Amino acid sequence: MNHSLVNWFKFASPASFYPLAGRLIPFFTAAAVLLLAAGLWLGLLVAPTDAQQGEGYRIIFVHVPASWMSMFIYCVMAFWAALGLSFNTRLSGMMTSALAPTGALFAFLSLWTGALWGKPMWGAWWVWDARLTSQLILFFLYLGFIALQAAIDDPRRADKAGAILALVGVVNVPIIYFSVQWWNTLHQGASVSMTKAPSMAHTMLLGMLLMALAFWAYTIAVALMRVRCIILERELTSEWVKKNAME
Amino acid sequence: MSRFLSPFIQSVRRDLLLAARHKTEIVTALFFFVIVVNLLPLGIGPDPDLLRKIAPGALWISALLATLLGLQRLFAPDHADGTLEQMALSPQSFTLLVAGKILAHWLVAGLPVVLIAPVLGLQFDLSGRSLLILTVSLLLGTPILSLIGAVGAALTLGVRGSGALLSLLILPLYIPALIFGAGAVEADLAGLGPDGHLSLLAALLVVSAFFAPWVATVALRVALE
Amino acid sequence: MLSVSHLTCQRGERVLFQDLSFELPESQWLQIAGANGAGKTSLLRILSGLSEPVDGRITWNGSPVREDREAFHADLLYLGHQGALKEELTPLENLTLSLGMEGFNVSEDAAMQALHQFGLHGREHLPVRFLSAGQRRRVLLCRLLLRPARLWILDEPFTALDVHAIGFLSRLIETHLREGGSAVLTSHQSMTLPPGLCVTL
Amino acid sequence: MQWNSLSDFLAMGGYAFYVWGSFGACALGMVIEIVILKQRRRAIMARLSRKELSQ
Repeated sequence: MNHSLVNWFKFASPASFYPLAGRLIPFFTAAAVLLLAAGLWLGLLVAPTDAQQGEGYRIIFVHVPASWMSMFIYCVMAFWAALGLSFNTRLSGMMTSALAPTGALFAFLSLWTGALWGKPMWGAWWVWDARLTSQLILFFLYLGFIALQAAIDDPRRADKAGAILALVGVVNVPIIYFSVQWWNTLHQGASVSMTKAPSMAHTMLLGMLLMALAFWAYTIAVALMRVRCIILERELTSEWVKKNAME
Repeated sequence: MSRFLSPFIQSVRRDLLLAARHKTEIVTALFFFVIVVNLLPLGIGPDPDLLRKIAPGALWISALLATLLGLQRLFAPDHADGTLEQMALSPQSFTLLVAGKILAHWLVAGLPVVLIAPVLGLQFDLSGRSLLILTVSLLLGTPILSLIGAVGAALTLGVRGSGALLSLLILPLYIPALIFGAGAVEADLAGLGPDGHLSLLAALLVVSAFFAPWVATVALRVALE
Repeated sequence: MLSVSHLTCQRGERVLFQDLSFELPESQWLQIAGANGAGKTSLLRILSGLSEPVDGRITWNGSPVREDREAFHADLLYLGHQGALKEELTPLENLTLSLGMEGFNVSEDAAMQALHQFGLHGREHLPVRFLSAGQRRRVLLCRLLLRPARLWILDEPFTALDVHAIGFLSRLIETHLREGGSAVLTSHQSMTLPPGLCVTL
Repeated sequence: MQWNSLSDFLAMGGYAFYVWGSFGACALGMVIEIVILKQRRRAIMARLSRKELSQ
């Protein structure tokens, strides 16, 4: 085993990751606050009114970043899950479960803001479009993951079962998306063309990007906070917790 | 080759023999399927045009629910009496034994549904051609339900409230099979031909037959720890 | 040879045993002693490769048991304290089917003979749910006669057996040891076996 | 700056309910998540100090 691998495994142990996470949280929190302020300022105050959608389009500044994050977080969970199953590191499972509630929150927010956007623009809270449907299913996958982990008492088993489910889910999401799209073209239901994005002004694009980065920093900060809680809960009896955790 | 397959065949034989000693369970699942299918016209109305339209979806969703009913008992009894442990300790491939159990589950829970579906299709006034396509889609699709369901059954084995949890985990994963299966008949009626849907369903079957027993085995080993 | 080094087992927040090491050479048997809840069954499940220890290594003839499972399981016969019998099937069906799934095709005659040796005349075709606890145990123990294995791991093998069956089983274990096999047992009964190794948890 | 007055800004060109409903839900969701996490941490710390005292 070479030196860098040893080093890596050192940080993969909960005891050494706990203080590292503690040092990273303020950094990501500050980043989230600054980016959020800049993104909101650009999105709500500076960006021009859209020619077709008026001011209603401003929902895009939370809707699109929330949707991106919900999908991205599931992929990150699958990454940790694969790592946990192949190297049997305890931290991976904790990271997977730390990310899930935030991912579920973003999936829910994406649906919620999507409905609020859809009502004034298409005249319906919900249409059976491929993206909306897959997003809803992604939300169900998050709920399933959280429910499965909550139902299993032994943390090691909960981690492994959750990891398997996350990997099965990540393989299935594209298949589900494809099948719903296929279904949609056959039925020619609500003809909503979301691909035809209004030619976006640079300020809009920049605003959206800043909001996405803000959500990203927020996710990292919150996930680190949660993983610290999970580490403490699981290792409450160990020596290092007694010595070091009570700052 | 036969030596390699013999544990698989023994596993199928054992589960079929056990099912034969529990005839009521098979009949209950089948009866559940028939009742759910028959409830739909009562809830929606007897308009033949409407019924013809919803028939594939109705039969497919009922098949999905009927499969779910049997899945909870796929591994649970073997887990409870310790025989699953013995299978996990077999010098033969545990995955093959699990695959055998899944096949047996389909033969007991899926195949009867496929066989009775054309009769129920008649109640929905489907044409002969639609009936044939529907039956083929169920024949290709119900094994997928057993295969993916086995992963869920293995993940929730011995867990509190496993029944409801199993539905929550598995039903979203059933969506592609439902769409391609029920869609085949509608595509045919729309003049597109059922081939596209049926070949996608077949592809889904091949992929899940390849991966699902293996994933279920990994999940079972986790559950046995 | 089964060799165990620095084994640690944890259930929930409680550590059951720590840094356990021993070796079990051929023709030897090992008794695992300990109070209720000390982790005897957990240890057996770890030795068989069913559970994973928190820490430590188990090797069989030099290779880790959870890596080449199938090779290890070919040498292993594990009887847990659960019945591992199907209530709906007869003893004969139970034996032939479960051994068949493990790749040992046992003829009905051989299975019948094993059942007779364990004193189960006339019960061969009765569903297992009609048998008493001791009789079920004996059906399970017939596997010792029918399935060749070099390492036996038996959890409380003498429970529910009468004097005759205990004697028969003890002789069976002795023969197994003489032929170069090895065995790991947990038991509360006083045993009539030749002296073996002992690990107390 | 796009807006002439605060009331203009709040009205969002007639889309106030939809726009503020979206932004509000996001803010609420994030604040609730953080509050829950803080409470969880406080509960763990309380458990830890109880342990400390009992020893």
